[in-house]
Amino acid sequence: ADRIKVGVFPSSAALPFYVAVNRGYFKEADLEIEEVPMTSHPLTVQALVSNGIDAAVNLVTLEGANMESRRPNTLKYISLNGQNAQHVIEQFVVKADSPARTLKDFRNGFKLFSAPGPANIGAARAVLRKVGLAEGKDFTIQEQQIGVHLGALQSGNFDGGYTLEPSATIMVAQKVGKRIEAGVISTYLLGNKSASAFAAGAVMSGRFMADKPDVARRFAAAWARGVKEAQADSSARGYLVQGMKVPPELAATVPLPRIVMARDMTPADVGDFQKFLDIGTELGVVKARIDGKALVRAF
Amino acid sequence: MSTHLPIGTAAPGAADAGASHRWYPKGTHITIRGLTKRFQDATIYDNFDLDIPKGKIVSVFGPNGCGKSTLINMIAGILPCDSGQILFEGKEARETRIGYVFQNYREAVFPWLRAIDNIRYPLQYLNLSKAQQQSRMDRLMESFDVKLDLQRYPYQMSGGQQQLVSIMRALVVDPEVLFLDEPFSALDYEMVMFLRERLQKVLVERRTTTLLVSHDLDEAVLLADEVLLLTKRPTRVAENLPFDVARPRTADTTITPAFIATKTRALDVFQREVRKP
Amino acid sequence: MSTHLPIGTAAPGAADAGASHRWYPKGTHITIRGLTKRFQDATIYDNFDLDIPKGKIVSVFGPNGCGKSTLINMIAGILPCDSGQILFEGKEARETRIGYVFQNYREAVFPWLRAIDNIRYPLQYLNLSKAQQQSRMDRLMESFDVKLDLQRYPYQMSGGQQQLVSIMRALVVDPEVLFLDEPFSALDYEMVMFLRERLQKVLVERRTTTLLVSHDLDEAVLLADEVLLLTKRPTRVAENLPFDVARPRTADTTITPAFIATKTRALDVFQREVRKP
Amino acid sequence: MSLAHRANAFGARLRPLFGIAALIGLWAFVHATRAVDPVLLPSPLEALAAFWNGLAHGTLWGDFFKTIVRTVTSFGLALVIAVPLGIVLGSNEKIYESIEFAIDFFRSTPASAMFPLFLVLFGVGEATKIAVAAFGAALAILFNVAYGVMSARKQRQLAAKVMGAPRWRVLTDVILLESMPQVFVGMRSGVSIALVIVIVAEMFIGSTDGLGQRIMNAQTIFDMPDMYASIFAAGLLGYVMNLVFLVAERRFVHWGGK
Amino acid sequence: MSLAHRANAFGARLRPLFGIAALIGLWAFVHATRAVDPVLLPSPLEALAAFWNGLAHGTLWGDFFKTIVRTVTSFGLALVIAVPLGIVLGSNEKIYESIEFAIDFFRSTPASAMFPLFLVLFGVGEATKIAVAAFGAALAILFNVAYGVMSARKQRQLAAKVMGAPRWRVLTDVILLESMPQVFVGMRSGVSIALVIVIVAEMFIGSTDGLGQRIMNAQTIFDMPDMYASIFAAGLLGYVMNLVFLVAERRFVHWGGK
Ligand SMILES: Nc1ncnc2c1ncn2[C@@H]1O[C@H](COP(=O)(O)OP(=O)(O)OP(=O)(O)O)[C@@H](O)[C@H]1O
Ligand SMILES: Nc1ncnc2c1ncn2[C@@H]1O[C@H](COP(=O)(O)OP(=O)(O)OP(=O)(O)O)[C@@H](O)[C@H]1O
Ligand SMILES: [Mg+2]
Ligand SMILES: [Mg+2]
Repeated sequence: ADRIKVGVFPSSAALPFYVAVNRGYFKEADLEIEEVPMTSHPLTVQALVSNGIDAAVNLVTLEGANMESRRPNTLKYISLNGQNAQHVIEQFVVKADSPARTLKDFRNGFKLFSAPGPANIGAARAVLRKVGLAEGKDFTIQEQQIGVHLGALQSGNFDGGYTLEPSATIMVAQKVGKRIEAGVISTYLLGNKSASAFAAGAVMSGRFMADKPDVARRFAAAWARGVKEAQADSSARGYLVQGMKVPPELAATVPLPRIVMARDMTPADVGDFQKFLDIGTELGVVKARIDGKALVRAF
Repeated sequence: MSTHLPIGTAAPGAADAGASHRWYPKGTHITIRGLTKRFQDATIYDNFDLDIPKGKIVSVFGPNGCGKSTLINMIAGILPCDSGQILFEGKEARETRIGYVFQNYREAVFPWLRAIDNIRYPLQYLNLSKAQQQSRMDRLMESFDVKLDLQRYPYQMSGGQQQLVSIMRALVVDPEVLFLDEPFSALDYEMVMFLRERLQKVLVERRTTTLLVSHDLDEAVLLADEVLLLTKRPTRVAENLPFDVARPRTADTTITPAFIATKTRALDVFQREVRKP
Repeated sequence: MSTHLPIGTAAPGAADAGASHRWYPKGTHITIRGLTKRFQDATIYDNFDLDIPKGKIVSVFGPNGCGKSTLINMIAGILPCDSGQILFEGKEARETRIGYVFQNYREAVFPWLRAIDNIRYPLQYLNLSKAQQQSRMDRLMESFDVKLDLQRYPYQMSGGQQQLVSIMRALVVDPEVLFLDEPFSALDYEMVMFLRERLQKVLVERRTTTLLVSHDLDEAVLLADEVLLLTKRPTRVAENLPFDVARPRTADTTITPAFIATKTRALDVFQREVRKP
Repeated sequence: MSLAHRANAFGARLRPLFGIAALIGLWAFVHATRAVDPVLLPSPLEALAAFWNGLAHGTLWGDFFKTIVRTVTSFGLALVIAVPLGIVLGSNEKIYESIEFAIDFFRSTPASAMFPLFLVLFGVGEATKIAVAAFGAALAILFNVAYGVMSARKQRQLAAKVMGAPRWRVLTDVILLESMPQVFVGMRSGVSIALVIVIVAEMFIGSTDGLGQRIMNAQTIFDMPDMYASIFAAGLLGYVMNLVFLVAERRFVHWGGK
Repeated sequence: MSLAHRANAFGARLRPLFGIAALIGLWAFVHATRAVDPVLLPSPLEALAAFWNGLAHGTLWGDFFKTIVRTVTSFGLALVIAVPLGIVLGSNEKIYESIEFAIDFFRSTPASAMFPLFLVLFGVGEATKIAVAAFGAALAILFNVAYGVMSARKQRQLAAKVMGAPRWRVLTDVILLESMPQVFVGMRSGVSIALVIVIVAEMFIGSTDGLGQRIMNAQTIFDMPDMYASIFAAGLLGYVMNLVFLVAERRFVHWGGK
């Protein structure tokens, strides 16, 4: 069997991977998978560059784009994870007992935290600006590690924040917080509630695809099967429990993104993706404007 | 004083009639009773008694390792004893003004202070005004007339110079009790002669109770009012020789019959004790 | 040997005719030429010359702080000199088997080794077999016949006992050159007597070049083939008194006219030098 | 007397327990007063229960063991490299001065900032975690050993030199022993640092096991009892490893302070 | 002679530069051989340029300054608390033994694992960063000072006692000075640890400035020259702070090793 090292960042978007592993899709494709756990996206990028891994099941697109612009042909996305109001990932939350009902209620020095990284805080700021709020006057925002978001709400240090799944689900389940609005990137930045914000996706390293095109193709095919199952079969969610240590009672409710294989992208998707990348460039997260079509590879 | 009378200790026969409630002879400054000290396996003192007279110079002469330094440390209150009592006219060591020239003089001076500050150091615990402190220092400097550069740090001095600093530090407080543990061992001939003369004068004048350890028998006898001869371990008092020739005693004293007699006697006792198996 | 002849140094007059190429007298073991040593501001030695004869005992007598320990340290090669040369029959200090009893004996023994291992320590650098090493140790133990418990660690010993260990450590290697810096300062009367006798015997027998620093003039003269009198700083040789009375010398020697003459002379010179302003 | 002595010795043995008791007492107090929301700070009992369950029925022991292995490995590596190097550097002030910059530089740089560099050098596997922890521990040991050697008193070294000891024997026989107390400080600092870095590496460099990863996971899913149980395990491990050196030092450096 | 002496002294002054030079040389070599992908490891020149630009035209100086202020504050706090406490604890072995557990426990627990607790206690503002760094530094200082006090030689303490010094004066006049070298080790460890924790806190506790946040951001957007420039700034800061203590020690502990 051909060995392939796959970076996995524990998030719900890794579900297709767990499905493919547990249901033997990779084995059927004669692939021997070595799972390399990743704790951050920069780490994933770094591992791709230095050949520590051949592929990664989820990588933030802005990071990938940024690396492509600095070092072309480092990686290509084989599938993209779209998020919006239905496929919830990013969202604003507030304390459970907060009077705030909509984003517009974030007034009078509303204290917000944000998921870490320039992309997240940049997006949060841009959304709030679109809503018509002024930073400093209406709200303040500060990065916090996802791990402390619940504590930040609970201890009263913050009124609300911009967080990601599965943190929000756990907050709601623990009755510490409540959702205000999800899918804000699509709604406010892409300008269409049902547009997909392709914030992450599965990648393969450029060198891997060049050196072992056949292995890469088989991996992509097995991955596509996993993607399909993950979205069609709700029993597949059970794999999240062991894979990313989500509490079993929450596994069923953790939202999944809309995962689209590169070959299945519609023209609207292509446009949304480009728009999303351009926002990244605007935020200064991506070094130079990059063509979305060049960043994906269809198998 | 009698408040410290320990119950169950027999009054020694030497106690004079006029003060039969005393369990130590009159004129005693330091009383040691039932002192016991062990180091791991070795017993140094076992039920040791001693009276050190007030205002006298007692020379201690004994073989290496018999426990002279140990004894002084226990009297000075810096080494605990296993049992027994040590009293200063009914006081505690802490309440007494003590001067101590350590045998290990190099390790007892403070290397972070200049020699002059080392000497001045103990003065601050005497409740003296700045002016009084200074006058003590001046008096000391005058009486020693040292040609030594006291602005140096101890580690910049020779062994003998450090020892001299140590002696001056012990004397500056005008101690009630002075312990001299081989205080001249590193000093040159001239300095030893000078100090013998000076110390006699000062100590007798001020009636300082002094315990002098010396391995130089001439010196031990010359300076002493009493020569205390110790045995090997477990240590006892082999003999306590009084030597009350008039002072000042000089090199000439060493050829007087009284001196020679005492010295010979001391040597006899010492050698007998040391050569015991 | 003459390879070490320094250019520009005048041959001293004392060099005998048969070896006019020598710049030191015949029978010299250690030659010191133009030695200069400063500590910060203070000049200790300035262009100091000295010849130490081979196989003899030289006593060094001088005031505190004149630089006796400093001199020995420079000869032993553990203190750099500012300029000048020190040669061991044309060799280096490193190539010579040296025994050294430090004035600061407490800090020179190894507290992590038992006394016996401290004494044995230098043997390993002598290229001896294990059996030879043991026989050296046995011979030493025998000739010292110590009643001391050598299984103790130094910090469990009295000052005198530590000094004795230090002396034994210096002697065990059967040194070519022996430095004794106030080696008996903490030893008891009996031990001093014993060591004076023993050392004379051993050193003369083995023709060990010895430098003895002592502030006890009796001792310095008694043991010496030559008494070296030093001045105050900057240090010069005030006088070099030979003393060649037959050995063994005992307490009886100290009442011979030769001894008294030498001692008196030494004292005169010493006091004259010390009292110079 | 002997009885009192024994009771005393027993008390001395138990003394560290007072410290633990005080700490847990404080924790229980804070919890009881609800000064901190119980969701964020569980009671000591909950944490202890999580600890116990984790050990008895769960995977805590496996993670614990992994962390121990990594810590010991990296500390051993650090020791082997840093002690000899520290002695050599310390005894050669010129060389030390010229590399002091590097030592102080890296000592003052967080291990997590070094991760990218080590990832580049050692890849994303086990090697990086061990290497970066060994590096951090080695710096601490090196720093302490070199310092101890530099500030060791000179008299005994000179004595050894006079006795004919070659330079390297002076190093091993005298300088090393003279600076032993400082070497032990270095080892105790080193073992704590190795543990800290291993845990941080387990947190931030991909890992599927180890206490660090456990802390991180527990934090992500807000399982506070398990998080504190893991932290407690880490601290306990650190204490025990320190204790080993403490006891070793008491035994070995019998001459200390005398 | 005086000239040679001066040249020598000059060489000694420059010696630390050799260390920097060697480090940068190695870096340049690795970069030149492309052993590491240049996108991950920029050339020293690029990093230097980023450093320089950041200082001259950019925001590096602001972040640098923020980190300095935080480090100095937390270190100062740690010093004020830990030195007296260390002396007291060190001179009282019984108390020390009972809190040793806590000291070793927390020394062996990563600061980042402590963040949640400190966030709960001190909120998300500046206070947490300073508190957690001060805590870490205080532990290191405490550990070293107490150790120094405990293993200080006894002779001089006894001498002071005989001279009538009360217990607390023995502490300040003798024990403290006797253990000065170890106190300096503690301070140097402490200042490095304070810096490390401040940077880690800036990385992981919400922060809008400081070198840590800068490193983190640069890493996220793969601006490696800026990342290394920031790391370099942190290391340099650490070195300089260590240097201050090094020089202070040379001046102050003039009797060391003698
Ligand atoms: N810490 C210790 N542990 C074990 N034994 C000790 C310790 N300190 C001293 N001793 C022993 O106690 C005895 C007495 O020691 P002390 O220093 O009082 O002798 P001393 O009479 O002053 O001898 P010296 O004339 O050599 O100075 C010695 O035999 C020594 O071995
Ligand atoms: N490290 C130093 N710094 C400055 N001066 C020093 C240093 N070491 C020694 N000295 C000075 O050098 C001189 C000689 O010292 P040395 O120890 O050789 O004297 P000594 O002749 O052995 O005296 P003693 O009989 O007291 O042992 C002394 O005056 C001393 O002050
Ligand atoms: Mg003694
Ligand atoms: Mg001397």
